Amino acid sequence: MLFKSSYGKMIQAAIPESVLQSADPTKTIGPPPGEIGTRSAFEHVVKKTSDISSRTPLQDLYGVITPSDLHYERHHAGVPVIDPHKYELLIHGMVNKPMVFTLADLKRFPSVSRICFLECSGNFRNSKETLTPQEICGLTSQSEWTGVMLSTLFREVGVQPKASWFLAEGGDAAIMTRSIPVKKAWDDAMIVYAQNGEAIRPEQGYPVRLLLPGWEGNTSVKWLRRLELSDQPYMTREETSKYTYAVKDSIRQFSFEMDARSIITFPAFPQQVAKGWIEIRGIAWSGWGKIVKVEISTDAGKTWQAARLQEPVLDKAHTGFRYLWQWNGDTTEIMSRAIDETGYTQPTLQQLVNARGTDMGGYHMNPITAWVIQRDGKVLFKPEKWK
Amino acid sequence: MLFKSSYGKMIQAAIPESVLQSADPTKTIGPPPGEIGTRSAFEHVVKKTSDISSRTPLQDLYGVITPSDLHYERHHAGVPVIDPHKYELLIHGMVNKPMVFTLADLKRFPSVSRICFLECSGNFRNSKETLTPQEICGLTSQSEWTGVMLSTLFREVGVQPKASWFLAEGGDAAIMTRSIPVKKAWDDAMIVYAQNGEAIRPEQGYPVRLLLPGWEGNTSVKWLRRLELSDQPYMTREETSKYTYAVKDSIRQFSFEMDARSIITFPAFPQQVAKGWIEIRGIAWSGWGKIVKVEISTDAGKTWQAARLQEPVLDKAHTGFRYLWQWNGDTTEIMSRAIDETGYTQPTLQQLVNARGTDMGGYHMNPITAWVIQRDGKVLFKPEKWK
Amino acid sequence: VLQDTANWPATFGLGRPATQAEIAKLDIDVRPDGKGLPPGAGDAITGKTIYMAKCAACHGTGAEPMDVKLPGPALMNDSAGADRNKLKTIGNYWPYATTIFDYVRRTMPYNAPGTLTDNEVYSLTAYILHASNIITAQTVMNAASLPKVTMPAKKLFVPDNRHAGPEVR
Amino acid sequence: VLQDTANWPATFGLGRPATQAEIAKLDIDVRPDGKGLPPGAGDAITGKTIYMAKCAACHGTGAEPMDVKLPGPALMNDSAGADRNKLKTIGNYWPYATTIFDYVRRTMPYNAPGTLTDNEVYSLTAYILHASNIITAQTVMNAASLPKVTMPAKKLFVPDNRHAGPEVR
Ligand code: HEC
Ligand code: HEC
Ligand SMILES: [Ca+2]
Ligand SMILES: [Ca+2]
Ligand SMILES: [Ca+2]
Ligand SMILES: [Ca+2]
Ligand SMILES: [Ca+2]
Ligand SMILES: [Ca+2]
Ligand SMILES: [Co+2]
Ligand SMILES: [Co+2]
Repeated sequence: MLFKSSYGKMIQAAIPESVLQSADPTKTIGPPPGEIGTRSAFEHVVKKTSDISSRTPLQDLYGVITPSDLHYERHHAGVPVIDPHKYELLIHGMVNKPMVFTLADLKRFPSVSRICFLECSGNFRNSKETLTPQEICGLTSQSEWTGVMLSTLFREVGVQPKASWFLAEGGDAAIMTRSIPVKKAWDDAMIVYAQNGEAIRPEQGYPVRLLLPGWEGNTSVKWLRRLELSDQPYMTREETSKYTYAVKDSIRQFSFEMDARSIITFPAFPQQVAKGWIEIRGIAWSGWGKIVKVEISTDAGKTWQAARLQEPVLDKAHTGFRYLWQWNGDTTEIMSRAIDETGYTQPTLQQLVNARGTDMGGYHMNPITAWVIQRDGKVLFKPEKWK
Repeated sequence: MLFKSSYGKMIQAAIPESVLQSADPTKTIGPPPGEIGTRSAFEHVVKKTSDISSRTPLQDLYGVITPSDLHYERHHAGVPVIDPHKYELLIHGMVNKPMVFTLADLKRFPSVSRICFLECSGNFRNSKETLTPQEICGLTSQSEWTGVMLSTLFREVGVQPKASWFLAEGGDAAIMTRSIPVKKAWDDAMIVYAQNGEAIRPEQGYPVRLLLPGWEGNTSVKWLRRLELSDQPYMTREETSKYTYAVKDSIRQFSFEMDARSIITFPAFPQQVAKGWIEIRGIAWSGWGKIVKVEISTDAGKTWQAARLQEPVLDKAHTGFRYLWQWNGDTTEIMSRAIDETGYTQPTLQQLVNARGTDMGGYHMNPITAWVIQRDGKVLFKPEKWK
Repeated sequence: VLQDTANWPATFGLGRPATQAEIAKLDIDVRPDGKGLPPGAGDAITGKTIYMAKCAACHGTGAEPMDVKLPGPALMNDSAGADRNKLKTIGNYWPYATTIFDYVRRTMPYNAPGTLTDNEVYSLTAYILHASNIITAQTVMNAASLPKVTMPAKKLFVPDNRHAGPEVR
Repeated sequence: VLQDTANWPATFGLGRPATQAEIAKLDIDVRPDGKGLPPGAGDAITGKTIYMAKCAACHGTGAEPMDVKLPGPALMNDSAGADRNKLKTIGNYWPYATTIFDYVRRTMPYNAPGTLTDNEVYSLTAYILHASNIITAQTVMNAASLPKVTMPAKKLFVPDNRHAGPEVR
């Protein structure tokens, strides 16, 4: 059956008739308190899947916490089943004491929680007008993560002064591996076992993953089983054949930080809006630090105004922004640009082309996203070609 | 079958053999990315239910966001099924323009998100040594809430100067009603439709609830259908027969704010710990504002040391605290006390008795919780009698 | 200040005016001053019959021993004399008689809320008040008389005297 | 600074020392300098037979037209000559030959990872390198020879030159 979403969009859905024809709720006793809460049968928010990933429905979310079961997924050999009672993390290589930690060991170390985003560096689609925020950049999500600082474990095993990189290895069928500079461990790397208040979900690395705040998602190796300290990178497939990109005549490698970016999630395709007051909403984030400003243009980039940021504004975190706008009913283009605490302003596609050449693409694309609002109120993505 | 939780506790569980005997995960391709994430089959964290409520498993959580499906429940006639497309909020009484808002209307107003706790004012159990944090005070949970400020709607309907109270009424089979001073609307009351990134869960008031940060949970009326402005309170059953308590020779009524409180969630019953370094962990909160300090005693209250607070410390929010302690193996008592920005220090039970008399109890109980650590490492709650 | 409304329009133009008819449909509350009480009337004698048929199964008749665990709380047994700290009932703990009408009409009987007529609710209220030794068996309860009933516990109720600051209260 | 470690003990006494045997079991990585390469050897001729049996179904033989959609990416067809921006293959895009050994051993064949012997992986690596016109059919790949293979794309790789600040790079 067809019905209207709470924003007014027509969507296809399968709600049981029994639910829709429910009796007057003031005259029917409902189910008693339960062991586990439920989701309303009227809500149909899901990830958009491909063979290798599934994307967070950014246009359907509120605030900045992504529900754990809507966190984007990218894996290379599916989601492994790992028994937490058999789980062990090995740390070895250029260390004084190679050690093995069980999950219970990891949970007993001094712990830290932080809210930060993860984003796949391949998070960019640009093909056609009928793309949703989810399709354009749904490979980013945010959680409150809890775990132990990697520096705490490195202190425990005694990392040797000459160790400059470490290999992080997963226990999935891809035995995923990435080389990470040791400096990130002293900065803010974490070994996390919890997400949004509970154990990490299997899709996000249960029982333990590496978390490198602000860095391309693939480096936060999931289902972590081993760390090896080394004096050089390992040049794994995921840091040579993948996660590298053409910059003019060279190939850029070890491009870790996610540059500042933002997206307007309302109004956005497939919404249809009416003339009058509209609160433009979206999220902005930067892998280099805090968002200090988000600017909005409602005239196709000619003029820009500051949006309101939702407190608390956190380091390397999705930050909500809002901008109150009165739409007069004429066709126009709306867009947002993020500015981070390093002074970086989210670029246009043309600025990226100027910096990287026309062969860029695939990874670390963060151009301003523009939405065209037509006279009928329909909102369409504005794809831009660059080669 | 019996097996060990990741903290070491023996618990009863029903994990399918197929999962436990899973093959080497590095040699088996797992399930591909999905529309909705899953929970590990090895995790068994649930709410503890009674006929009228279910309690958040505080001892099993990490960080300060409560997973939405583990949010505590207290309802008076079960969870109603409400069709969001038929949903309407009526605001009338002492207003210039009585109005009706659909859910889509509410979502179009300027929006706000905030992280804050909810707590039932009946959140206190004290009967025996074998109580978990969940049993002692699991009627508190925390979410990131999104909605519209009630002041925005009151501005829209034109609240009359003489209106000093409003009635909030739910659309469940209890048609729950509470009288609220209008001042709370100008302070920080919200009409919320989202929780932790998605639509509010049915158990928390889908599609719309009132949210009164810091106030006893019952006042944040769920499944909200109507607000009526008035020049006096309505003296509903929930503000006369319930949610009132003896204070010496009188009965205290309209006791809204939840006083500062804290609980150590690790180590706590039913944990067993070993000699050596222990990170004491817990949460602290106050309905009057921010937590500024949490103090820990490891010698039964003789001396107190400051715990570390997890940033960001938010207004009227569960705040994580941690304290590193070396346990020498002797029997002792550990306890925490919260101090909020108004200068209030969480009291002992005796201080509460002194202030309220021995007939107090049932509501707004926030005494310091003490855990006895026995020589064998077993941790027991320390119940205290007061009449 | 959670929102800066300086640049806001006078109205966002969302929502629609409520009609008197739709307000009347939902506006079922009753205040202590009697505002909200509907036409109709009832007395304790009629109320007792309804009570025995629709309420006693859960709340008891007021005659059984107190150690029988019933689905609903005791409403009036021993109430006027009982120790408030042991058993809170309408007679010893409820400050306003209007609350009985309001609560029973909106949510009782627990298993069939919204099924009582206004006259039935007046009669049940009269019965509970009478069984609690507050009114006589003959007193008719209606929109005029109910707000005038003075409840024994009324004088005990005081507004919260806690305030921001260090004091434990 | 996310944690103040001033009052921390020298060690928390958690975890246990790793034995050489358990390290060896997991330590399967291979570095560009050859560290981690196991004993054993293989050549392109042997590798071709294994490839046809275990890999070609997903990656193609290098002979089909490119418009057939296969489960795995093209590894070497046209690679040496192909435009890197149209088709990234081992011959035109991979900077280190050791990566082939490491990756294939840890995760291929996709549907049966961890089933290849070290000799098979050496042979497959030799075959892929030969089919990409990088080594001859006769060159034996082993722990000594593999790190010495120079990959055509090596010279193109540069470390990230972005840094904190306003510049778009
Ligand atoms: C099926 C069981 C059931 C029936 C039948 C029932 N009740 Fe109740 N009643 C309850 C329960 C359970 C509560 C407590 C509800 C709560 O706390 O939310 C209650 C609460 C009450 C209260 C409030 C008591 C207090 O101390 O706060 C009153 C008054 C009441 N009922 C009156 C009635 C009347 C009058 C009838 C008949 C018309 C009735 N009940 C029929 C179960 C029942
Ligand atoms: C059942 C299908 C399948 C089989 C059989 C298979 N592969 Fe793969 N192969 C894949 C897929 C799918 C990928 C991409 C995986 C990814 O990106 O995570 C891949 C990736 C690769 C890559 C990396 C390519 C690149 O450009 O990064 C190499 C090298 C490779 N396979 C070699 C082999 C070899 C050698 C064999 C045989 C021993 C083999 N594969 C068997 C499906 C297969
Ligand atoms: Ca793979
Ligand atoms: Ca009820
Ligand atoms: Ca107060
Ligand atoms: Ca009214
Ligand atoms: Ca190694
Ligand atoms: Ca860098
Ligand atoms: Co990625
Ligand atoms: Co409550």
